[in-house]
Amino acid sequence: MIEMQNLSFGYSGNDPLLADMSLTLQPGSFHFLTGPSGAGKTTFLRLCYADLLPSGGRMAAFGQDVRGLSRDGIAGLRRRVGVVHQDTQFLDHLPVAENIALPLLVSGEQVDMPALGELLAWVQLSGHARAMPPELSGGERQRAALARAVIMSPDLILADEPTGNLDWDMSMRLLQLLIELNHSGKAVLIATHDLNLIRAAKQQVQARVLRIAGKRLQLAGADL
Amino acid sequence: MIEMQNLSFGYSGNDPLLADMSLTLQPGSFHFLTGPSGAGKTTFLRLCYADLLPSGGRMAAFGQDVRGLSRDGIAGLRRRVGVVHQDTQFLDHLPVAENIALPLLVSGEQVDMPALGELLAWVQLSGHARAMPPELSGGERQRAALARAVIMSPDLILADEPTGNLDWDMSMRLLQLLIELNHSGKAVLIATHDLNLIRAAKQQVQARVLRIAGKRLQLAGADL
Amino acid sequence: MKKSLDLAALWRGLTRPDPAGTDRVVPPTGFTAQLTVFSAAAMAFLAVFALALALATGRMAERWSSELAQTVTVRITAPPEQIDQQTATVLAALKTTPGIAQARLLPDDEVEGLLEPWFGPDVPVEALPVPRLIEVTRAAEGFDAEALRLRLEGEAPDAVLDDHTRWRQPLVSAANRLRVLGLFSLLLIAAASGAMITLAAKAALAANGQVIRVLRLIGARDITIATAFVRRFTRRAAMGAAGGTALATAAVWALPEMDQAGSFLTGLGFQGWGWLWPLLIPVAAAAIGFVATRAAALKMLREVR
Amino acid sequence: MKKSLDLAALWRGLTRPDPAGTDRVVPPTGFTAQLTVFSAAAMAFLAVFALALALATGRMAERWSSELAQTVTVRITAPPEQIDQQTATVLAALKTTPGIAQARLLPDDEVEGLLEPWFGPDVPVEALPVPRLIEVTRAAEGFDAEALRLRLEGEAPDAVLDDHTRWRQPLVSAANRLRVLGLFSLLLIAAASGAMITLAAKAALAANGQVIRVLRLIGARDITIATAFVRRFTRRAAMGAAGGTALATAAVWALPEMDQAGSFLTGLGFQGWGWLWPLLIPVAAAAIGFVATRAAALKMLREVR
Ligand SMILES: Nc1ncnc2c1ncn2[C@@H]1O[C@H](COP(=O)(O)OP(=O)(O)OP(=O)(O)O)[C@@H](O)[C@H]1O
Ligand SMILES: Nc1ncnc2c1ncn2[C@@H]1O[C@H](COP(=O)(O)OP(=O)(O)OP(=O)(O)O)[C@@H](O)[C@H]1O
Ligand SMILES: [Mg+2]
Ligand SMILES: [Mg+2]
Repeated sequence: MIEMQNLSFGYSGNDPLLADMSLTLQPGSFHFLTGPSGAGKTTFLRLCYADLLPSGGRMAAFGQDVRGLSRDGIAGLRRRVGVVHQDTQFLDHLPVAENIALPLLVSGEQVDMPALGELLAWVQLSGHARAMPPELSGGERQRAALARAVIMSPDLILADEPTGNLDWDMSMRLLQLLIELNHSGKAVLIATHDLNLIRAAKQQVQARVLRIAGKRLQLAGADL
Repeated sequence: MIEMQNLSFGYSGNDPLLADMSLTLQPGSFHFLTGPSGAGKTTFLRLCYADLLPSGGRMAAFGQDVRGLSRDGIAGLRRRVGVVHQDTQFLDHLPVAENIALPLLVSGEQVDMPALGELLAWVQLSGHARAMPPELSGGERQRAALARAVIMSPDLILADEPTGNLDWDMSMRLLQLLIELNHSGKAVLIATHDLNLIRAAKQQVQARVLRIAGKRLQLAGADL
Repeated sequence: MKKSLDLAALWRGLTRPDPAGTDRVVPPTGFTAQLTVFSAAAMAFLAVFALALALATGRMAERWSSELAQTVTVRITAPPEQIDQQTATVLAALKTTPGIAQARLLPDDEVEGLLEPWFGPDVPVEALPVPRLIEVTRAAEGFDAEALRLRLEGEAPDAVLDDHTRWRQPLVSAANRLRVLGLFSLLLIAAASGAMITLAAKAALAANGQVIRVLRLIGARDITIATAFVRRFTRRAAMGAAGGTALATAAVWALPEMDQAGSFLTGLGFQGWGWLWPLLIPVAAAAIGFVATRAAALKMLREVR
Repeated sequence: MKKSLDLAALWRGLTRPDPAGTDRVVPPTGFTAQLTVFSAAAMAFLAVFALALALATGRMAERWSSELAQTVTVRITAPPEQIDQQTATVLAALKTTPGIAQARLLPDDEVEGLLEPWFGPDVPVEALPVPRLIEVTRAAEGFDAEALRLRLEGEAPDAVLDDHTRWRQPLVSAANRLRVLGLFSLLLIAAASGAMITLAAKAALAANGQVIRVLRLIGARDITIATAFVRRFTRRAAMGAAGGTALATAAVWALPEMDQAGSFLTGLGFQGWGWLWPLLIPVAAAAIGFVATRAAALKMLREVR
C-alpha cells in the first residue's frame, strides 16, 4: 500500500530529519513506530498521507507516486487512509456525531445512522454524540478522533500517540479495536512511546516495531 | 494555598460532575490526581486556577474566596499558579522562547535572558528557541508548556497529563524537574493516568494520590 | 492533470440547493460574516445614491441644455427703412439652415411682454425703435451656431444671434460636472466595495483556516470546500447588497419632491425605467463576492496540501 | 470591586511608547488587519469627497445668493414730468429703509450697457422713454423686500422693485439642496465607516480569540490585553484614514479648475482654511477605532474568565 525507497525528508531551511528510509506497508500488516520525542514520528506519518512530500527518494501510495498526485488525487488517497492525529482538530461548530461523520459528508456518501450509533458506542461516546468538540475531555477527543478515522473503513489506519490521554484500561480497549480492524484486513501503523502498549499488542498480533533513531528507520528487535 | 470544602461543580445544563469535594493543598505538598477518562480531572484543575467557578461549596485560593475575586484578582492568582495544560496553546506568531517568557512580558517583569536560556536547556529546547510553536513536535510542546508554567516561579504547579506525549526517559526527566521544584518549596499537583509515573515518583517524594471516582475525590491507598 | 477548480461545477454547486448539507462545514456566524453582509449593504446604499445623483444630474444637464436650445433668438435692430427687408432675409436664411426646426417672428405683444421688465406694463412699442425678434427652435440634431452667425453677418449685418449661452451654458456645464462627479463616485464606490467585499471574504476565509485544514485532512476535494465557502459568501454579498439597495431605493423614493422650482431643477429620484438601475447593484455585489471568494478560497487551498 | 478597564490608564497606554513590547502579543498581520486599514482608508476617501461637495455647494449657494442680493434694482418708469420727483422719493425711501447699505442711481452709460442686448450698441438713450434704474446694495443683515415693495407702491407708484428672484432663487435652492445632499452623504459615510471599522475590529478580535484566551490563562490583566489591541486598532484606523484622506485630498487638489465659467460656478476643491477640514477625518477614524475596539475588547474579555 505504501512503499518507500531511500526516502529522505527535511523541513525547509532545516537539516534533513529523516534519511534513507525504505519500508513497505502490506495490507493486513501491523506496525508500531517508536523513537524519542522530536525524532520524526509525526513527520513520518504526515509523509504517509501526503501532508508532506519527500525531499528525496521514491514513495508510492496505493501504487501511485505521491509526487505525481493531483490535489484531488491527494484527497482520494486520504479517503483510503484513516488518521488519528496527535492533536486531532475538529470543526468546533458541529456536534461530535457530525464531526465523526464528516468524512462521509465531504465525500458525498450517505450516513448510515445505525452504523454511526454503533461506532459511537464502540468508542464509548454515545453520551457525547450531541456535545460540541470543545466540551470533550482529552481522552474523549482521542476516541472521537479514532472514530472519525475509521468511519470510511479505510485500507490503512495511522494513529499518532492514540493512547497519550488514555488510562491503561481504555488503552487496552482501543488497542483491541485496532487489532479487530487489523484482523478484518486493514493495515495499522501506530506511533507511540508506550512500550507497555507494544508489549501488550505483541501478545495478540504479529506486530513489527520500527524505530526512528539517528534519522533512520530501524527494525527494533525482539527485545521489547 | 488551595482549600476546598464540600465543593461541587457541574457544567451548565449537565448533571453535576464533581460533588462534595474537600481538599487542602499545603505549600510543599506533592499530589497526583487520577481517574478514568472523562472523570473530571481537567475540570478539577480548571477550578484550581479559577477558569471555572464552583457551583456549590467553598473554595479559597491563597486565602481568598475565588468567587469574590475580581478579574484582576484572577489574573493575580494565575501568576502564582503555573499550569501545564493537557493541550497547551501558544501564540503561534511568536517564537518558542518568547512564548515561554510570555508570563513575564504580560506582568511587566524583566526577562532575565541567562535564566531563560537555562530554562530552555533544562527542558532540552535550546535548539528550538527560535522555532515557531506549530513547528514543535508533540513532546516538545509539552516541555515548552512546562517551561512557561514555571518561569514565574509560581507557588503551585498544576500539570495535566504532562507526560502524555513523552517516552519513559523524558517522563522521568520531567518528573525529576517537578520533584526539584517541589523540594524548593513549591506545591505540585499532577493529573495523570500513568501509574508507572506515580510509582516512580513515590520512591522519591512523599506524594499523595487522589482519585476521582463516582464524582467524589478519594485518597487512593498504598496499593499503587 | 485536471484543473483543480471547475467553474461550471462551481456554478452548479452555487445554484443547486444543498441536499447533503455540505454548507454546514462552514461556521455559520461570526463577525466576519456580518462584516461581509454589512459592507455589501453599506456600499450598495452609497452606490444607489451616487447612481441617483449621476442620473439626476444627467437629466438636469439635458433639460437645461434643451431649454438653452429652445431659447435661441435672432434680434434685428436695423434702421426702420431696412428692417423689414433684413427680417425677410434672416427668415429665409434660417429656413435653409440645416438643424433648425422652426423660425418664428415674434408678434408685437410678445415683444411687449419681453420688454415689460424694462419699461413697465404700458410699453409704447410703436414709439420705440424696438428690434424684431425671431424665435428659433432647434431641431434634434442641432445646428452650427458659429456658421449661422457668420452667414447672418454677411446677409443681414444688423441681425444678432443670441443663444443665451452666457446665461445657460454655465448651468449646463455645472450639471455635467455634477454628473461626472456622480459617475466618478459610483466608480470609486464600486472599487471600494469590490476591495471591501474581497477583503471581508479573505478575512472570513483566513478565520476559517482551521476548518479548511481539517476538511483537507479528512479527504475533502477542493471543489467541495470552495463551493461551500463561495456559496456562503456570494449569498452574503448578494443579500447584504440587496438589503442596502432596497433601503437606499426606499430612501430615494421617500426624498421630498424637488421639482418645486419649476422646470429648473430635477428631483434626485429615479424616473420610469430608471428605478430598475439599482437592481444591477446586488447582481454586481454577488458577482464580486463570487469572484473574490473564489480567488481567496483557491489561494488559501493552495497553501494547504 | 474595581472598574475592570480604566480609561485614563488606557489612554496612557495608547499614547506612551511600548517599551516592554507588549503589543507583540497581537499577531501583526492578517486580512482583518488589512481590512481595518482599508475600510478606514476607503471611507476616509469618500468622506473627503463628500466634504468637498458639501463645502463647494455651500460656497456656491452663498455666492449665488449674495449675487442675488447685490443685484436688487428699483426701476422707475413714470411719465417724463414725474420721473425726477419719483426718483428722488425712492432714493429717500431707500435711505431710510433698514438693511440697505447703498442706493445708487445708474448713470446713462450703464443703462445703455444694460439695454444693449435689446437695441444694439447704439441705443438712442435720450430718444427712449428709458426707465431710471437704482442699484440697491443690501447690507449684511438684509432687508424686508415685501415691506419695501408696499412702501414704494404708496410713495412712488411707478417704481418697481426687482430682486431678480425669478432667475437666481432656483439656483440658490439647487445649490442648497446639493449642500444638504453632501452633508447627508457625509453623515451616511460617517455612519457606514463607524460600523465598518467596528465590525472589522470585532472580526479581528474574534479571529484573535485564541490569543486572548492564552493571555488570560497565563495571568494577563484585562488592561494589558485591551491596551495592546486598542493601540493596534486605533493606529490602524488612524493610519488607514490618514492614507485615504491624503489620497483624496490630493485628488481634489488635482481636479481641473472649475471656475472657468466666471463667478457662476465654484470648483470642488477646498479653499483657504477649508483645506484643514479633512484633517478631522483621521482623528474621527482614530476615535471610532478606539471606541469600537475598546467596546469589542471589553465584550470579548468578559466572555473569557
Ligand atoms: N513544520 C515544521 N517546521 C520545522 N520543523 C518542524 C516542523 N514540524 C516539526 N518540526 C521539527 O521536526 C522534528 C520532528 O518532529 P515530529 O513532530 O515529527 O516529532 P515526533 O517524533 O512526532 O515527536 P513527539 O514524540 O514529541 O511527538 C522536531 O524537532 C520538530 O521541532
Ligand atoms: N465545557 C464543557 N461543557 C460541558 N461538558 C464538558 C465541558 N468540558 C468537559 N465536559 C465534560 O465533562 C467531563 C469531564 O471532563 P474532563 O475534561 O474534566 O475529564 P478528564 O478527567 O480530564 O478526562 P481525560 O482524562 O479524558 O482528559 C467529560 O465527560 C466532558 O465531556
Ligand atoms: Mg509527534
Ligand atoms: Mg483531561
